[in-house]
Amino acid sequence: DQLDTILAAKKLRVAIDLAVPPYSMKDDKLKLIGSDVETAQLMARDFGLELEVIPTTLTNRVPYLQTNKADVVVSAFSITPERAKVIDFSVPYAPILVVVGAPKGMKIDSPADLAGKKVIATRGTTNDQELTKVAPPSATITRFDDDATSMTAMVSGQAEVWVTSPMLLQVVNEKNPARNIESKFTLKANLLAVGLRKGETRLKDKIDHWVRENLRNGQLNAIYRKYHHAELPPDILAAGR
Amino acid sequence: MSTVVELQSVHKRFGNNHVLRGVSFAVRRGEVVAIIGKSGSGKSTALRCINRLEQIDEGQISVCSHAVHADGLDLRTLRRDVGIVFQSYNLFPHLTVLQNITLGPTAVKRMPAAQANTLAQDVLTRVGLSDKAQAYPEQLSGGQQQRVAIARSLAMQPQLMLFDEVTSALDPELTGEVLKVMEQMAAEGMTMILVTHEMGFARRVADQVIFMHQGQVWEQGGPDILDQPATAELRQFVGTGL
Amino acid sequence: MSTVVELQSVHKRFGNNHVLRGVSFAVRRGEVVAIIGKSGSGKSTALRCINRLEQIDEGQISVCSHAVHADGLDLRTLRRDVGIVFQSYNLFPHLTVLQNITLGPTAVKRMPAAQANTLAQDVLTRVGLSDKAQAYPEQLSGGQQQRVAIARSLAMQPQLMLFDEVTSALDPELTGEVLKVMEQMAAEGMTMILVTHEMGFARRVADQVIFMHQGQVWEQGGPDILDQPATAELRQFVGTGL
Amino acid sequence: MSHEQFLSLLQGAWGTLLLSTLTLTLGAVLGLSLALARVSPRRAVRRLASGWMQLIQGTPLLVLMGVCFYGPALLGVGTVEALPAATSAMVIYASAFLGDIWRGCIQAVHKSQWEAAECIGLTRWQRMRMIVLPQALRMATPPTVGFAVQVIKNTSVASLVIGFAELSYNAKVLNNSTFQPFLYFGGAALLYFAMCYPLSRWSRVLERKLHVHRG
Amino acid sequence: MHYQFDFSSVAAHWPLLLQGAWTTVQLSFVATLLGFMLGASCAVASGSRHRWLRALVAGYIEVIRNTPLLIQCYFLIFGLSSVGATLPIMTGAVLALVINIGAYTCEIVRAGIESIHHGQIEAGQCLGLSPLQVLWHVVLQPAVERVWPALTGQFVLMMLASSILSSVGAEELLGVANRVQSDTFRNFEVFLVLWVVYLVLSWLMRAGFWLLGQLVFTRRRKLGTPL
Ligand SMILES: Nc1ncnc2c1ncn2[C@@H]1O[C@H](COP(=O)(O)OP(=O)(O)OP(=O)(O)O)[C@@H](O)[C@H]1O
Ligand SMILES: Nc1ncnc2c1ncn2[C@@H]1O[C@H](COP(=O)(O)OP(=O)(O)OP(=O)(O)O)[C@@H](O)[C@H]1O
Ligand SMILES: [Mg+2]
Ligand SMILES: [Mg+2]
Repeated sequence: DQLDTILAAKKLRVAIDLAVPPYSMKDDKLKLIGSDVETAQLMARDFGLELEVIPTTLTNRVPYLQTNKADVVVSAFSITPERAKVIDFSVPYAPILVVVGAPKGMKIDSPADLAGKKVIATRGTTNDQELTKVAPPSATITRFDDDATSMTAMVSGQAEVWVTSPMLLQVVNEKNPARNIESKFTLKANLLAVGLRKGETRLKDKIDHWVRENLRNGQLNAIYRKYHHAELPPDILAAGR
Repeated sequence: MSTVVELQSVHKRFGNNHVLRGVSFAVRRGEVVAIIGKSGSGKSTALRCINRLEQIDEGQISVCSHAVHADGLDLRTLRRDVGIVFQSYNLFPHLTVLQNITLGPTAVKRMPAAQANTLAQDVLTRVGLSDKAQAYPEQLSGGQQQRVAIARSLAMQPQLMLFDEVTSALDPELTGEVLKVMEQMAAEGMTMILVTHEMGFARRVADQVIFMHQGQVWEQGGPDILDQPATAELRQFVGTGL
Repeated sequence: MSTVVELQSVHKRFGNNHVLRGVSFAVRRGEVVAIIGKSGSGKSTALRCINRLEQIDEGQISVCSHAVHADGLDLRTLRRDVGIVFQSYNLFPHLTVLQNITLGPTAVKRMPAAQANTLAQDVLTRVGLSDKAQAYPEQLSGGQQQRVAIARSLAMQPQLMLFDEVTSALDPELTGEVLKVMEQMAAEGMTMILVTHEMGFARRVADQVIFMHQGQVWEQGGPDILDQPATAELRQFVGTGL
Repeated sequence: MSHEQFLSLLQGAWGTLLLSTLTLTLGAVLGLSLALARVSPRRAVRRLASGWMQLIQGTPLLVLMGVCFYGPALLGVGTVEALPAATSAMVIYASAFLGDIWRGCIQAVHKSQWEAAECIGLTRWQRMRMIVLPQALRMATPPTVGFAVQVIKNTSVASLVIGFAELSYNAKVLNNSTFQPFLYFGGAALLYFAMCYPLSRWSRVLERKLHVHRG
Repeated sequence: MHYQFDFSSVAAHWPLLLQGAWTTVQLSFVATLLGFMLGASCAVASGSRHRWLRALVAGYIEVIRNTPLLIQCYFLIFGLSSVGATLPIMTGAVLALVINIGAYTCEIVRAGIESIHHGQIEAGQCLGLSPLQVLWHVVLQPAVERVWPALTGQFVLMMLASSILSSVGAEELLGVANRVQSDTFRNFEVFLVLWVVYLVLSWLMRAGFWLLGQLVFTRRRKLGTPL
């Protein structure tokens, strides 16, 4: 049983992609920060365990669980039906929005308006999947391995439309104000949860309980506010009750 | 008979190595000249200077009325007039015998392919290899390769042929084949300069024998100088053979 | 005198190429045998069969009472008794002359290093190269390299020495050096088989001359067969030289 | 670039060097065995070795990394850490290429050298050890050093699959947090160049020396 | 742990994987063609009399050979578009591959050229061939024939290495495979499929090079011996 192994090792191995701002990133002093990072830290502390961060990449999050390279994944992990077939999710602890960002002058109100546009997304994310589902055939989709490369493509003018989270659109505007990117519409609202191996019910119960507890006591909300400058939406908080 | 080649006090240095120290001689049309001498005496270098594979430092060389070492010389017209055959054949290994021979005529003289092929067959017959046109060099014996090399030069219809120890890589029998071809060319009136170790051959076909020693023409004359050497050096050189 | 080497109707094929077609001859202790013949007549192959660098297809070879082509043969003891020297020297380029020579005695015969060195100096003196022990092969002339190759074989104190055209890569002067060493070995009573193009040398030192033609022993006898050939083939072969 | 960030790049370079060194030393041992197997008198051994080498040489390093990283867990043997997984993938990859390079060098030692050694009575192993390998080694040095450059650069693949912290990975992490690609990737490129260029140079010098030797 | 392999959901994505493999083939084909031309030209230029030309080629080769392909792609694709010269991603990717393989080809072809005996060049000159004719008939053709196996190996490596281009947006085999992975979460199955497809591709590429070699190098076809 995973929980017993964890408790015996006195160590919680959490897989995180180290570079998905603002969920996880390094500050100037190379300290690991971000909302997912603090969530993981809080969880380990509450469980009385030492936290071991296992660096991973977005595409590798599921295999890391499957091959037992980590106990849990806390890394911008949205709940999707496909994923739920192969791994288990805890109750959601935060939301994530998938928005379509483009320059101010461009008229885009719905997926149909993406026709003929150069659209980019980060490969293997739910953003990519949602986009691929709704994009008209004439849209050229280009995919990069990580947000940073997608960002570089946006900043350098390789693409005009980016399907991503609102936070990252802001960063593009900071880097290159001339591009004048704004969020056009929300493609999907996803729920983020802690991912764990299938069938570990005792561990799942413990984590579910922990998430509810910390939604109730406001700790998770505080973390979210610190990095996303917004409050957790009511549907998430509802889970805590 | 007119003079085809003339060297006038030619000097050549490789760095500090003074290889040719004032070499002069002349070759008339239709003449066969054999150059003999010890290893390192400058025979090959002299030959290579004649068709400007090497630059000279002093002196003058004229070949078929080209001033070989003048600045404005058109190298390609010089080389149309002068054929050279090396000890190591230097056939092009990736081309058939026929292609080796037609390359010069077609690429340099812009001869139509059909005409070049006829010409090639013609020279191949002269060297006794008319059945080897489609073979590749590595399929031929050394003697056959050397004869193809001669045919390749002949196909350019040169006025002068240079031979640099063309038989020393061959065994006696193959040597015989090649010498026969050369003897026949001499009989047909080709002007030839040959560096050779084959004293017997030199005796038989040469009109003039030049003995080089330490970068100089040490002794010169008809083939009879091999039997009555005037200098001690030539006497010793002729004596070393078995 | 006892028989050291005996070939009995030896056959050898390379694929479809029937190279040795029933070769038989015998060599007695102390005898010098010269094998001559055209290129491709199977001289080298015969020699290589004698110390089993090639396998034979039919017939028998015995060398110093080893049945050379029997299955149970201990190759290493055969090779202690037979030394071979090639046209291309085949010295080990990464070893000094001394190391080239001592390698066999120390690695094969387990001779102590000091004794091997003395032996090496000894054989080097015999070939006239006692001052070159520390040189590397590439620092030596062709004739010197060939003499080191002979010394390397001598150091194994063989009962029989095989030489395959050991002088044909050398110019006349260097050839002389090597032949002198071989002549001296013959005088000292070494049993030797030599493939050679040097008719003069064969005449002078050979007790027996074997003329090979198309994979067979075509003519055989004392050196006088070179002057009075019985067959047309040998007559032609001897006649091609100049 | 802050002081810490620069240090992080240097640390990455250290990871790259560590992985490369491990790869080359272990790969050399395995590669030599493969090279010897390729010239073995036994046909089956030769076939096996050459089949193995072709398999590896037709596989992207990326896939090898995946196999070494996830494979053991899938087979139920247990999990492997990033460094051992990356090292084993790199060693398998390097040994196939080194084996090929060295086989070429062994075969380039002229057959007459084998024969000469045979004629003075050396055993097969003595011939290999005393005559062929020393000569092959001399020829093998330049291409081997050249290959070391490939190894150093290809360690970057380790981060793509395994997340092993080498130079590209650290540059990517820095960039992903700060979004200044040209600064960090430029810095990484310079560090790669600093590690690889001396080796390339050296390999070339060796090569030239060798040609002079051959005359 | 024991993992249950299940290829059905991966198999369902076969058109996508096929399309990725096709992109890889196209990328490699164009890069091979152009890279060979660039490399051969550089090899010739590196024997030029002009010092600056030699220095230029040497610099190009050193920079390319001593930095990773990924970083080169990055600079080419995003660097160029930062200064306003925006290339389509695929064009940039091909260009990066060409520049990369060109440097290696140059080294190999140069070795081939250096292996041509000087006597061959002299023989060509003595026939009166112009320098360009000597280069083409006497030097380049046998040089390329001689290094053909090395070139084959290098180009197969390039095809395998082109998988890196997925990181900079090329939708080639690996990129597509990564998408299939995140759709199906059958990472291991995808990996195995990927392995087999790359093996087949590299085998096909070797076969293609061999065939081309047989076609172009008549001597080799007829005699079967290396030059
Ligand atoms: N390219 C070169 N560079 C430097 N020295 C050279 C060159 N070619 C020839 N030499 C030197 O010039 C001298 C004469 O050489 P050359 O080849 O003309 O002699 P040779 O009479 O033809 O001898 P051989 O009979 O051995 O062919 C020799 O000392 C040789 O070392
Ligand atoms: N290893 C081999 N494989 C195939 N054929 C061979 C081999 N060695 C020799 N031959 C062939 O065997 C025949 C005899 O060769 P061998 O070397 O014995 O002749 P040779 O009399 O020594 O000639 P040369 O005077 O040229 O050295 C030739 O036709 C040759 O092509
Ligand atoms: Mg000469
Ligand atoms: Mg022979």
